[in-house]
Amino acid sequence: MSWTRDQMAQRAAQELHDGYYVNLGIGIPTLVANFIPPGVDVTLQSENGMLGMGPFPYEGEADPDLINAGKQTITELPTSSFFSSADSFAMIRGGHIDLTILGAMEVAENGDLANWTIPGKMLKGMGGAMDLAANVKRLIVLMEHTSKDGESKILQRCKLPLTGTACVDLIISDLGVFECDKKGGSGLKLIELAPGVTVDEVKAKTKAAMTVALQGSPGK
Amino acid sequence: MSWTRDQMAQRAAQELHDGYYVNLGIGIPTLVANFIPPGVDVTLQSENGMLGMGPFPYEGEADPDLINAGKQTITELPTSSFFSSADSFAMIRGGHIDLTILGAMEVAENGDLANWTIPGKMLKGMGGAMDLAANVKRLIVLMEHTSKDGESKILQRCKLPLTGTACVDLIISDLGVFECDKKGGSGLKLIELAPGVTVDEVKAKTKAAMTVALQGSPGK
Amino acid sequence: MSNKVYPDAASALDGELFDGMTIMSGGFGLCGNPENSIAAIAQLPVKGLTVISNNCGADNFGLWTLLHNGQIAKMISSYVGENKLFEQLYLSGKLQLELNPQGTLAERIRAGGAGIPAFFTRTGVGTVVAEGKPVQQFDGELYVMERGLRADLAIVKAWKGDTSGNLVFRKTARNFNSVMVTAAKLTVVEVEQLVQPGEIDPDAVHTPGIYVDRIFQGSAYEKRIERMTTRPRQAAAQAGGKSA
Amino acid sequence: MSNKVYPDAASALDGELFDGMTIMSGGFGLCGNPENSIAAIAQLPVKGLTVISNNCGADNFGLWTLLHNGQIAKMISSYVGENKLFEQLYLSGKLQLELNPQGTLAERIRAGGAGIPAFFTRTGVGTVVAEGKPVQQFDGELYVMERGLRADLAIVKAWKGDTSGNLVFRKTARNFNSVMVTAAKLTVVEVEQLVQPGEIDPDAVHTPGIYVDRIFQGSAYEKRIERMTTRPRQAAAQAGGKSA
Repeated sequence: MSWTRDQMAQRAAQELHDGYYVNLGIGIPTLVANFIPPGVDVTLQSENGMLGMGPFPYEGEADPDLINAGKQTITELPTSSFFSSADSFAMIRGGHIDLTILGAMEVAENGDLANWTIPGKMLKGMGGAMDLAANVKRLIVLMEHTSKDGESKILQRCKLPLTGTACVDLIISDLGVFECDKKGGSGLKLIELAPGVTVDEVKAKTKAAMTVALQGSPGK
Repeated sequence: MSWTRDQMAQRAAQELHDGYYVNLGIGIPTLVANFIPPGVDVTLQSENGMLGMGPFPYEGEADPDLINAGKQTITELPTSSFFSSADSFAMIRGGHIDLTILGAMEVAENGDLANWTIPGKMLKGMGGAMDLAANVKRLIVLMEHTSKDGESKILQRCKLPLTGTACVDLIISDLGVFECDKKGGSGLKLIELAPGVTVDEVKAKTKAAMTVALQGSPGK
Repeated sequence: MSNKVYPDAASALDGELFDGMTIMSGGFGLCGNPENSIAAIAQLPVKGLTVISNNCGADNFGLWTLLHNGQIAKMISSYVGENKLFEQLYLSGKLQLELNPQGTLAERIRAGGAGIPAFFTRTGVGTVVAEGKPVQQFDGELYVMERGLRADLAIVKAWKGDTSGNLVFRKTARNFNSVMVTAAKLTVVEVEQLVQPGEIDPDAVHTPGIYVDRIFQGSAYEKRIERMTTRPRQAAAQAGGKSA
Repeated sequence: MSNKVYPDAASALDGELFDGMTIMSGGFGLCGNPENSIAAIAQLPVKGLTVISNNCGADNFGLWTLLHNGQIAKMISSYVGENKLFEQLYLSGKLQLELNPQGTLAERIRAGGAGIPAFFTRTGVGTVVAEGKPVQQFDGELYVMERGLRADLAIVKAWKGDTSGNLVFRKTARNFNSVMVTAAKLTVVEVEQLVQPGEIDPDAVHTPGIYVDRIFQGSAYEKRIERMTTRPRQAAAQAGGKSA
């Protein structure tokens, strides 16, 4: 069965804790904001210079001076503040952000992350991804388990140019949830399965060393 | 005869140019602000976090949140801005200040400056003096020519711990005005005498190599 | 009395451009772009430019116009996606590109303006970004040394500025503008509102006037939105209040 | 809903102090001092402190009280003049002192908060400040490497703060406060006015709430003036309008 994109985002939202300052990457991670649990107060940082991101504006109320790092129009909240790009990345580099949730092209069992370029194929640039990968206290990757060609995006070692080394703490894919061993050596630990997904299916679709340590009941 | 402190400050004020951003040290340099020539627009920086220092407040209007680097109460101007100590010294270190006028205990003919400590005798600290000495575009020393004991404060080489090396462009003392050769080698150049002061008197009171190249009429 | 005020971009930039120069251009995407200054440069014959800017405009807009004119020889950026012309020129070897992590780019400019020739950061260690750069260990962790960046000219967009150069930016249009304004030999600032001294609270100044060499009130701002994203009014009562 | 608001200094600091810890304390001279937090620490038995502060108070005021209590083992400062007790303790070997150029001190703290373990500066090259530190040449000039600074606790004074921790400072009372608030494991901020979210313009925030762990409204501020300097009213018409 596996999780839909919304279900993946909902599962990721369970990793948010009250009082957290969080930076959400573009793509599926952006959806996480829709599933913040009630009573959990989370402040969203946007690396182009804002803390306390509000929802999208109502139609007709978009402000061109108020966008997020994905260049979408957004709004401010009573707790918002604005600052420069240098101050924004001083905040990120200084380790003040509790959690970042990013998309990925490849993740390795040692926590290496590749999500910014495909040599000869895609020219975009790393934007703020390398800064987030190297400096945020906790990094969760939220991505489809396999590529469009059905290839595992979770590998023993990344093949694409890296965004960061030993930086991924947790992977949430459409098939389940995996802890990375950033210290290296012990590989991935499968801790949760999406409903209807079997350990054998995960193993077949994952090109990395993996131990199974399912916690409690399977994913909702 | 030599110059009084006010006359020294007035002579130093002739080094101010329209549009300059200037940092004045404590002591005699502070007096320079009283002699800014008419029509010359100078903005004073205070390294504790202010640009656009105004005059002292009227009696009864002092604000404890508004002081200069000498901890004196001051006022703001319509062009003033406030910033942090880090931003203030980013401004200084980045070479954005046009001119600083500082006091000194010793200056050497190569432009070395000592003005922050006398080992075993005076414990104060360098404050912002080293930052100003190393990074401001032009540095003028404004000081009495000799110590209270009558010793020359202008030397071939400083004996006291340095504030900065090869940083002094011009010395204005009560006896005259001197250019330093920061590249080293050619010593001081006496370019102006206070009224009634002779070259011989200056030479007798100066323990440094000196050439004489008096410019125009003697100082007023 | 020194005067920083110019009537428009053309006069503020007059005589200051030369082939092969390095220009910093503020903005993030199309937000907070110095639209007037970019348009003025596009009208001039200057070429071989190295442009330092987080992005390089978008199709038909912003720095894209200088790219389209063949005026840019090299970009120093963090993200150049969504720009087909850029990709074409780069892949055909007509454009050089130096990609920096966004925070490293911002800090390199801040360092350039603050008299810091080099600093160490964790960002990029173990990636292509660190190749050829000194890597050093501090307290058991590896850091790469990055150099300060300066430019011949910075073109910057602020919201409000007074005639002495004090600037205030608006919302996320501040971005790289308030950093670049500190790091160039000549700084040309365009504002939406040029006001008199005293109209900006000294505690609310984002950029002190010392950093501004020339200032003019810009005109005809387009402020194009790259990704208009809205929510319908009927969703107001939903839980989506946190979505962004 | 997380809560950062505490009733006073004693409760905000409760259980967080330990012997031998490092504390950053905001202020320049007696301007912008965290008076309430200093007074609370003076009431506690903690000792062996390393205090990072530009100065160390003045006779009978500010950090002087901790010095007088024998609670401080080491100061990291730029200027400690006008403090006889300090000189006495230092010369008798009861107090360690590390003097930093003021701008280097400010930048070291800024670096500590910004994840930069080391940076290069011209300041102090060729002086005792550079002794024992790496000196390196960049573009023909010598620079000394300085390290980032962090602390276990920062005590900070702002003018206004909201319950989410957004801060605004007032005039020159900002000084080291808005830098230190970024560079400690725990940050305790006292404000003269504690307000609700929405009462501070997001463009006018000096310190975003992320840097503030605990906040309280201080009381009984003395705000002593070290050097009262005024001009008589009849001087108003004189040319001294530029004096400072």
